[in-house]
Amino acid sequence: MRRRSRVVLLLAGLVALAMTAGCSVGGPAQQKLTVTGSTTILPIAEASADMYQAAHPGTRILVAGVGSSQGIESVSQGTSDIGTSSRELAPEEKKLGLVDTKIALDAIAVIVNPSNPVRALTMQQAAAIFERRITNWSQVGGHDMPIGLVNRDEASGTRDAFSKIVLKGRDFDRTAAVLPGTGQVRAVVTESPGAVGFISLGFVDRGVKAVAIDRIRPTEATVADGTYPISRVLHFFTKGQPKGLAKAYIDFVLSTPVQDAVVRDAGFLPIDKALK
Amino acid sequence: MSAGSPREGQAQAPAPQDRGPAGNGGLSRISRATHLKEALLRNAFLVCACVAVAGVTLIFVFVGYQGWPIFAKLGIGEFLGGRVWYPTKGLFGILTLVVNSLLAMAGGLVLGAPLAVGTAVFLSEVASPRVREVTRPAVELLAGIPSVVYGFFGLVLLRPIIARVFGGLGFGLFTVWVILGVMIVPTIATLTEDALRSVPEGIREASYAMGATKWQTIWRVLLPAARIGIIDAVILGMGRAIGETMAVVMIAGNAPVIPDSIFKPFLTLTTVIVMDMPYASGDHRTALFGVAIVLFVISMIFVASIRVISRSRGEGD
Amino acid sequence: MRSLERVDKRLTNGLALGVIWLAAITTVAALGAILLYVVVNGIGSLTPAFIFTWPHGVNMEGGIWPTIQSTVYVTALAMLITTPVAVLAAVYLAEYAVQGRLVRTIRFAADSLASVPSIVMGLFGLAAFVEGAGLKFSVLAAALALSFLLLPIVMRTTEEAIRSVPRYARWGSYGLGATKWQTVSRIVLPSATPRITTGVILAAGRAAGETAVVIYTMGTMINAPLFPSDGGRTMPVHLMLLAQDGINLHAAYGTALVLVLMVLAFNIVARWVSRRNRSMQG
Amino acid sequence: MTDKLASQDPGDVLSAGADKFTVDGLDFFYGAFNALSGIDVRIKEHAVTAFIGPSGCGKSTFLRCLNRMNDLIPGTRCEGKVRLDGHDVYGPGVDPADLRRRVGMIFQQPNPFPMTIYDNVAYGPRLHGMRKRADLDAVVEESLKRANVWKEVKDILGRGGLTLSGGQQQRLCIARVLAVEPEVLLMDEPCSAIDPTSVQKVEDLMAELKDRITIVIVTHNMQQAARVSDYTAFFLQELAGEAAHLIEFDRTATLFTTPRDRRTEDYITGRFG
Repeated sequence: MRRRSRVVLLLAGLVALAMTAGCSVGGPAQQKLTVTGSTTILPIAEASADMYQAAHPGTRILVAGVGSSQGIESVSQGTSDIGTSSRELAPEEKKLGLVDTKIALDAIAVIVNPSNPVRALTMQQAAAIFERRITNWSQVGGHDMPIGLVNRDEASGTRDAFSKIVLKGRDFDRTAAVLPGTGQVRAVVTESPGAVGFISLGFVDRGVKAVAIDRIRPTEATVADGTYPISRVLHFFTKGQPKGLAKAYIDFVLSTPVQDAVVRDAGFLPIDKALK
Repeated sequence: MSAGSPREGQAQAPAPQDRGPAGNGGLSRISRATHLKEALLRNAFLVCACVAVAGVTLIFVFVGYQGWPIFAKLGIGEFLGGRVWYPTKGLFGILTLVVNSLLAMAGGLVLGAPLAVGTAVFLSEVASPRVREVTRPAVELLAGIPSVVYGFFGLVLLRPIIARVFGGLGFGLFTVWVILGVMIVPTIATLTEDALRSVPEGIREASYAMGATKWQTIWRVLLPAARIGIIDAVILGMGRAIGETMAVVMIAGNAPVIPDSIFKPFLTLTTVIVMDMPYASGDHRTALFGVAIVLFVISMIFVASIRVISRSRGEGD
Repeated sequence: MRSLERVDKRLTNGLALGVIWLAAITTVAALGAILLYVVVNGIGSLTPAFIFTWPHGVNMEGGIWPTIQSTVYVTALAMLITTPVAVLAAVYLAEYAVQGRLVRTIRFAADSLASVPSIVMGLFGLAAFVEGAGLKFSVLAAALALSFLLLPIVMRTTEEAIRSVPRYARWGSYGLGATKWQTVSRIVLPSATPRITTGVILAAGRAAGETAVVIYTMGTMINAPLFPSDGGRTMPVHLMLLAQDGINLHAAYGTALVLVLMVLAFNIVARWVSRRNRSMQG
Repeated sequence: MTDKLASQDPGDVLSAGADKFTVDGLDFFYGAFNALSGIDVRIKEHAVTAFIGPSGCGKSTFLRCLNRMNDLIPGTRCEGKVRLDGHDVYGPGVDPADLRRRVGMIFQQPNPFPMTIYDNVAYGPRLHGMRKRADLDAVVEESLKRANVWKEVKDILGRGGLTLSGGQQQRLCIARVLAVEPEVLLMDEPCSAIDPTSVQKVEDLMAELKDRITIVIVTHNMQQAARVSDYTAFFLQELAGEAAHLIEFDRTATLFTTPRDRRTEDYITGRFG
């Protein structure tokens, strides 16, 4: 019957469109590298992967941001070649025989709304705020306004580092908002006068104000010389010494053009300046 | 060949069976081929129809298999009744999440149901054909908008407004109620409109004939007559609201506690899955599948209750 | 007393109708607000480059082509899997089924499938297809999971389309000695096809906008799938990740607009098919 | 009303003719409700038999028993003997499709298929395997002529069947049935929804078809029954909720001039119904 054939035609057309479009772009891959891990490092890994693939056609680097723990687990199990992590290895993870390559430095800034007069906090005050032992800005020299806590999701390396450095492993307040991304934290703090959160220094923009910790304001200089207390190292883990495509890719990430462009662009500090 | 002349001289039309005008002997038995073909087709269609049953069973089997250990480990009472959800500490009580999901759904209904029924009444009773020609596609389009777009809209426009107007971060039950309320309108409105349209025209005329105003007709005659259909629609809306994930996760704030105000962050059965799934493992992952089982059972309860209500009306299929 | 009572009655009538008008206006306004917001903010990023190039750079600047291809691919594959089964199932329910326990079970199962939260369907896809059947993150796994979500939708619209074929059209065919399948295939399905097509297209719109089911079955890796075994990130998932990240809102608005335009297109084509059918039927 | 009958020669002795349908002790049930009970009737071959009676007396239901169309209505049951040319129509293994091909049916509401006029008429032959264009053309033309509608549609065969007038549509449906060369033509109040000129044309074509096809027509219009039929059966449902019965069956002339049963007389003289 004429009409029924038209329906089949329509559906077949849809698939054909998808198939042909596919051929024009993705070519067959010779060498494949999988890089999984921290959502914080995801931007760096993806951007450098794109640059590397552009420079070395025929290689395919698949990057996934599933969280530091997942990254460490999958590289130790071999389901991915490089595991990226924005936190140090947990004691039991040290036994997995992973080789650490440090690729960048991340300083975590405590941010408040620009209208909030508070400019500095001690480490203890910051901890007390995020554990909800302090609930009103007036208790730290601000207006009489309830504190709106903004936390990151449990998979976030930034949250993990903040918890270790500032809270010394104690629990975050459980009534805090849990947001899945840096940008959301920044947006919420920008729009809510009483909000407080923490993001990588690189992402601080005019919409928020970074607070000094123990009287040290977070700047490239204070992070580079190690005086700013809340900072962490970003790691690429490999099973044994990196070799082949993995080594080539890691060296590429450590190269100056990538460090200056990609790492800085992602809001982090190039590794070569600080630890040389 | 003049019209109607007898056909004696006519060549026999070549039909498969021999059919002279006098009719052949006995009634032909069903030929084995057609009987077999019809039976084969009938069973093939039956198999396709049973794919739906297979689907539900498969969901129970696979989701159940993955989620069952948490029930075994904690026991249904502890899992459903436990107040604290703290995976990193091995605490998997989902009572908080259940309560939050119900609160979110209830608020969504309080906002959405009247809006939906009002829109449905408007479409079937009040709107002029020209206006209806515009409004109905709008409702259908509202149904077409992906829930992730609702969530995104809520996150970047609604949340900041609520934060500024009501203080706080903008996350919370109120924000979710607004978005859920709008999302379930199409579901409830289309079904309610069908229910209203299935009310026989005569009933309206009878009511008007007795001098009733349009509103009296709607309130005293039409809505009661379509009562069962509307209840079904609302229950389906509830199912949609409690099952919503993408729109809720962006604006709920995801704090694993029962919020002490409607402007404080909270976590629900659906949002805990989408937040934790990427990194959950071991018992935590099993618990998330356990939550999925609970959600599946809740949605089945809603469907069953619709069936019971419609059967109580004695309405045959 | 009599006139007061009449005024009061007319007053409440006017008031009530006003509230009803308000409800309808609010609903349409909500749609307007969402569409307006998405268009106003998204139109800026709607450049050919945005559509046809790949995302690159730290915060996924650049285009969203692979996500468009992933979306079209998984939607088409899901429809190819669902439609035949759903149509034939509907033929069974509308034409062959005899009222009884079996039919009631099938209807209950179909209704249950229709009300399964998409997040549960996503986990089911993960457990059954990605891990169970070992398909890993792939368009096929996503299409299979989506097809269970779409089955009841297409089944319902098809059954309604079949039931809307007037009974006397069927009896005309039976009266000529047609078998059941001859009647269904030559009379019922052809005249129900326009409405079935409308149902299929609307279901495709639902599939294209699905996030929870696809994220656990196709993964989130940016990839232009070629074979059903390839993974990929669809537009809704891309929008979710962009929104979660919150950095590149420019791309998020663009993706939201393209997604809404795609769903709008599905709706318009569906409406055009059903209107064309109504004029042809006459 | 009576002078109309006089013109028909009462003494015309129709050839005894064989019995096309013999119906003995037929009972029909909608679920538990016994709609028809104890129907015994002989439908003569190559003659027009009319079923008359007040609306709702089961005459259409009985008509549908003859070609088992009631099988399509779930929950119905038919008992007793219905024989076509001596063969039990409800016998085991009887192919209802073949039965319905040989016992065609015209419905009250004209129901052409949503196809062209040509395809409507060609539908039947195509069902039963006719493929060649030439054969189809011949059958289509032949059937449309026998249905007394050829002149009005011969130049617009490509147009949709539904675009015709009600009367033309009904004759198109008749042509469609004739295309499968039925031996019996059941007509369920064929003229109640069509214009007078078409009614005349349908009655004319019935007169012509009669010599080769057995016709059974259900009508609540007694003048029509008297005009077109050779035999008439009078059905009646005396009490609501009770089964309907066949009150009287005889030659049309006899039944309308000297009805045996009082209830028949009351009905045909218009005292009720």
